[in-house]
Amino acid sequence: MMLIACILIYMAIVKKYEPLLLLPIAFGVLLANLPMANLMAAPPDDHSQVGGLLYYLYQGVKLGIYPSLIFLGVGAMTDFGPLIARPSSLFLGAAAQLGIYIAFVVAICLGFNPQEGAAIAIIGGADGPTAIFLSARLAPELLPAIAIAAYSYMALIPMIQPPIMRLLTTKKEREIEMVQLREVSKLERIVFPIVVTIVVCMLLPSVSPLIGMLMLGNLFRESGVVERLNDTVQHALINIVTIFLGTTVGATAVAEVFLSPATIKIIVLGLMAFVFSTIGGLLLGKLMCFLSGGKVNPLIGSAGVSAVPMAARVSQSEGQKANPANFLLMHAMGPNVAGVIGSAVAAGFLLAMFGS
Amino acid sequence: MMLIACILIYMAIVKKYEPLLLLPIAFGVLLANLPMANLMAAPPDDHSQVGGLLYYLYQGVKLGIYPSLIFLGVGAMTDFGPLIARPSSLFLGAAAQLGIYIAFVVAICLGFNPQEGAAIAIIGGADGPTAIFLSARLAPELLPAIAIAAYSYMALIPMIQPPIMRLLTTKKEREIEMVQLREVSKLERIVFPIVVTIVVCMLLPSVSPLIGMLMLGNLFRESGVVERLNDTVQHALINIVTIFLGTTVGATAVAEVFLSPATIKIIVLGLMAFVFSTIGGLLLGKLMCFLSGGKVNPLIGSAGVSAVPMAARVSQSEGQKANPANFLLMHAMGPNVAGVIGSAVAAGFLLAMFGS
Amino acid sequence: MMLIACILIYMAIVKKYEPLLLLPIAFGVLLANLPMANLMAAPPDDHSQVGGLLYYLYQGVKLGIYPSLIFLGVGAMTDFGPLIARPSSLFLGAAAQLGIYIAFVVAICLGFNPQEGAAIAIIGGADGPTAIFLSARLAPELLPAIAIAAYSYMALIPMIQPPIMRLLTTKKEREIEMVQLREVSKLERIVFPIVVTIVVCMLLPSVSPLIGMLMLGNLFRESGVVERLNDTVQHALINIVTIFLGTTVGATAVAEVFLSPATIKIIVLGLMAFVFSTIGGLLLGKLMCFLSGGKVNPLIGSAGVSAVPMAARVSQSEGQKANPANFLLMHAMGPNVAGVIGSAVAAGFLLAMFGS
Amino acid sequence: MTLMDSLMVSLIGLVVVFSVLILLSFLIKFQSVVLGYIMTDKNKLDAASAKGKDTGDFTAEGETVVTAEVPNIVDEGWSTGELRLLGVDEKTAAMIMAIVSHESQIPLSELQFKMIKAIN
Amino acid sequence: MTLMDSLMVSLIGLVVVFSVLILLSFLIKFQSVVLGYIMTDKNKLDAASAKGKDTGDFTAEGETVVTAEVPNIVDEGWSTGELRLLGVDEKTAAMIMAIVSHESQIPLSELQFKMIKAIN
Amino acid sequence: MTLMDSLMVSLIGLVVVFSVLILLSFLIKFQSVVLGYIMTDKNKLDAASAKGKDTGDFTAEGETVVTAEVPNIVDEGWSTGELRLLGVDEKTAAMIMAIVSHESQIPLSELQFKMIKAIN
Ligand code: NA
Ligand code: NA
Ligand code: NA
Repeated sequence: MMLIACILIYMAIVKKYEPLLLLPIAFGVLLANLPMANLMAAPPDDHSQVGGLLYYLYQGVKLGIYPSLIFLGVGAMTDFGPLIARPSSLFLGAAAQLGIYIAFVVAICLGFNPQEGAAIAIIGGADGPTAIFLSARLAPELLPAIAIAAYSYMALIPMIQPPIMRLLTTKKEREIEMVQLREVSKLERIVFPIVVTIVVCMLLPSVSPLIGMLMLGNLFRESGVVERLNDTVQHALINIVTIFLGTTVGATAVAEVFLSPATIKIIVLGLMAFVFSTIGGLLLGKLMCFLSGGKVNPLIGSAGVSAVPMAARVSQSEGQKANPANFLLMHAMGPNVAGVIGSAVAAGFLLAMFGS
Repeated sequence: MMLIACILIYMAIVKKYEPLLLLPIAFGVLLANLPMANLMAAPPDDHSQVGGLLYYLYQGVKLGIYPSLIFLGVGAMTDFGPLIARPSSLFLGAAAQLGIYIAFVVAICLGFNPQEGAAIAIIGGADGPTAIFLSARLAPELLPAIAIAAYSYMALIPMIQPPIMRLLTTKKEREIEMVQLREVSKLERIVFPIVVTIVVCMLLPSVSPLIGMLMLGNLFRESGVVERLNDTVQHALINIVTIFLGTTVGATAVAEVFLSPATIKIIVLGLMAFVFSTIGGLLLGKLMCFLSGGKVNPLIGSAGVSAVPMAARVSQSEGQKANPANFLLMHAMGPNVAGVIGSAVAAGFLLAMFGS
Repeated sequence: MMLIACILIYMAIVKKYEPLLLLPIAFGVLLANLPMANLMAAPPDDHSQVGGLLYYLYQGVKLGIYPSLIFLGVGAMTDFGPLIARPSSLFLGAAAQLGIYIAFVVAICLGFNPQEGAAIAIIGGADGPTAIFLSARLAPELLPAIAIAAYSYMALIPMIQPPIMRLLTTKKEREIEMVQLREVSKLERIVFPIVVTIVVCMLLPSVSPLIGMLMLGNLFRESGVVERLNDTVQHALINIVTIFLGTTVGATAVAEVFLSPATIKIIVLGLMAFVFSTIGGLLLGKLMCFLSGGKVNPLIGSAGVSAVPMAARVSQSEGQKANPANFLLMHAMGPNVAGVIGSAVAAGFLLAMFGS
Repeated sequence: MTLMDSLMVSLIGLVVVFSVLILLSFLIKFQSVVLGYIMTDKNKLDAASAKGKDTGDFTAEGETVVTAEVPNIVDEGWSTGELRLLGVDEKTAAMIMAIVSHESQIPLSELQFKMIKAIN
Repeated sequence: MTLMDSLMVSLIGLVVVFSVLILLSFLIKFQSVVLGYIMTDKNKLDAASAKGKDTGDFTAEGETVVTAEVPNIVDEGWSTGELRLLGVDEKTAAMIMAIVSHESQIPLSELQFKMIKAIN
Repeated sequence: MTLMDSLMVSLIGLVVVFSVLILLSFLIKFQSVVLGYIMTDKNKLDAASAKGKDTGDFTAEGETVVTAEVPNIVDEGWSTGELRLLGVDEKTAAMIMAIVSHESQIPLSELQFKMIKAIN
């Protein structure tokens, strides 16, 4: 396990795979697997002795508090403007969850129980906090493998997506320039998080901690009247929570479970989920391209997997390779942030189906 | 309830009524009233399932931790210099608690029990954290209505106070210019929080979490040797706590209680409390004006309600309307910060009387 | 007790003895000894009433969370470069723990039980969080006296050490200029915290919360890929925890225990421990000077007590007094940071021996 | 769980995600149209918020202050480390730095000067 | 609770608040007088604290970046709120701001420009 | 616990501390030697990290200070890691650094010197 921790540290520092999460996770793996250190040990029932440091910090994961607070910060950092300007982005954000369902079916075939299958499948949502939130509830023993797979593949988006994008689209499609997005008024930006909160949380109550906090953070950002709070959730709060979340998620990796065939399967299923989510987004992108008479560049579809803002940058870069005058970044940001909502919705559905 | 949440959000963003608190409170109302989201649900007794996100965050309100930590930040932001320079400001800070007691009597007449009456009356203290601290202990079911009323009226101070000020004072009184305050030495500023802590907490032990933290924050500020801590309590810490406090206070608003006649009564009683606190401060201001032979401008009396620094600004602006050369701001800051201590003392008394 | 609190506040503000810790500690002493305020009161077993504010905040000390998080910040602030450049610094960091063991023997002779003796002895480690971590586990009733003694003597290092340094070294030794340290590569800096974590935590698992967090913080610093986290642990997080730690450690000071002969003994033993740790470092420094043929200035040995960076500055200043061209600061930083590891190791040993 | 069941779950899941997000997209369109009508309100809001930017009893933490310059020609200023002095001698510069430090109560060691320039 | 009781409670409450705050005001006056006598101590404290402002083994969070300028003559620049344009037209300025915003990945709303000036 | 026992504990404790720290010191030496061999890897790492400094999907807290300069000619200064010395010998530089550190009360380890240059 220590070797694995060192490999993860290497990936975080040298390869720069989402180091903000992977570095704490890796160190958590290291700490939890020091023999006899017992940093994850629960205290005895009579509390006559204290438990391990990471055990206490882990409660925030177990109770779902950390992922929600991370989403509070993510909401404050996210500009939903491009999504509001072109609401059809949401279709792409839905299609790019395809991998979740494909992975779920395959996971069931591979013998995982439904809870485990759902937790593994959510890797295809390409959204770290959502994946951690769901697996902490459905399959806590798989949590570290799922979190590591999710963050690693998110970092690998620039390697995973381009071949698929080139395979599924024609050069002509990739060359399409899109019309500039209209400007979005301040009022629309303010009303948006409130509408999303009400609609999504009423339809899928199980995911309301995530969506509620995401939209609260966004309201802090867009309201313009609580700069202090906006600044703190984007910095001090999200950073503190990230450290605690990462370290303790890593610390749940115990050798017996982590060094089992399940982890290999999770890695394979995770990749598959990413691939099919990308495909889902691209295919709907092609359909929208066709229906709109060539006004939509299908490359923005792959950004629907979320992995903000990496996937949108990949769309931009592929579009520019085909046509140097092509600036897809802002157009891809719409599906990109829609993908965050999409995976949260998918997680809410899975939690409603398989949660206790 | 969602409509109420939207109205509160409107008040916070468009009207800018204390948005730092009202916006989280409003969103908390929204979140807690999403059907089936159960964000405030307690876990089952055997902890076999996790509770709602806001339930866990609410513990900081229930245990009185958040209001105390807010006061830590408020203390670090407050300059007690004008109060030390003119200790008679404290008389005005005492008189401007009059509304608390008037509201208490009326609340009892309206059929509230003493605990509820005390919690409602404290709105007249014009001090948010104190009101939340007290009502979380005495009447938690009324907490959201009281918090919303307190913060709303604090934001409405520039509308509530001026007519009363003009009614109760003559133009000649309002024109009075006051002699400049003496400078306060660093040593006096450092000794002040220690003296206040010892005296107030010994006389009213029940309020020591609030006064103790307020004065610790002020000591951080005035000592000059712990700039790091001073900075953190004024920013990261108070902002994080404000978010948790606001959201969870709002989340205690359940329809059955909130949409009852009690809330209307609280709103009316709160306004009445504000009005009588203003009157109390002004009347003592007039008395001090008379006794001092016209050296004290009675307008600074209304600043004794606290609502720092809004009420002091109102005194300044009314004074300047009567006499453009009149600068009352610094003179009004003394009663203004005295009012914070005054409401805490009043809360301590009510808690000692009616606390379990 | 209030008088003691005021004296401590005086020491913190006027004398500037480690004010970041001593000021909160002093105020904690004040708050906890206000009659009837009951800020440290535990709630009744059925939780029908809330406990005192400081009782809740104290849980972070009791569970060992705060000292670990402080070490996370300390790790992010510490440059282990000089230690990596000259690993023999670690010998000095070991020798300068001598006072711990001398104090332990004397404490046993004075009638303390082994747990108490160990907690008192760790003052000689000249490291605040380590001392608090150990005494909270071994002898919580002595915690405030030990913490106050540790931080006070750390602040007094510039008075305690120089006479001993001049007594034990010749002017010729003090004049020795040391060869410049080699540059340390980024890779070495990154591998260092990982190696230390694995080695120390495997040999002394009981101290892994401290060493693990210290090294995680250092990895944040040296990795260069998580600047956000690095910044937050060095500022917002460590400051918040420092306030909670200081205030609640101070609040454990109850008159019956604190105003007993034990406190006097602790103060004397603490001073003795500091003196002998200094002597230990200096003597090994002299030996290394002799063995290296005069290449090592023995003055850097006293920096091995830790008390970063005060003790290293004392070495620098004494060296320069003997030889104005002598710049020992960087050379003394090696033993200085080695002393932090040294005291943590010593604490781990004592905890392994006497912990429950 | 059988393969059939899992396919069923997946299908329903996909339908749920699409339904919710399509519903959202219509609501956003609807919202944009409705809010477009309430232009007067919006303008009021914008004006109010513009005014409100600098109110508030708390000061905002950290703002990014950028001094952007259009370098028409390569500047001929004299440089000491990170500080450029243009048309100012060192003594004046030191004085200015001391004054700024004193006025702002920030120790010199924590101030970072980019450029001190005489304005003609 | 009867009206009478509540009036009683209110009266006592008012007396308590007044008593405590009047006591405090006298203590503060007393404190000021006593501390006034200990002037020597105070001066020592002030001196010590002045010296102490920049000590501390932690470095302060965030650095303040100050663009100090020596205004030899009153500048004749054109001002838009907090932004001064010297020798640059508004259009160029807008372009520069957009570029800086894009390059630094900081939204325009969070950037604060003090001055944009053509350097000749 | 008897005096004898306590002496025993102390002795063992001292041995433990020394053993662990001596072991560590050998491991560090060993690490340095091993890593010295893997120079190529190191260079790759340094390059990668240099490139990585400005990536990241979060914007850094605090302020982004950009000192843009037009390097007309390649500077001929002598470089030690991150510090460039121009016309100053190492000893003078060390002295300056010590003075700055002492004056500013900031430990040397936390100061970052970019360039020390003799001004003529
Ligand atoms: Na997604
Ligand atoms: Na008040
Ligand atoms: Na030590």
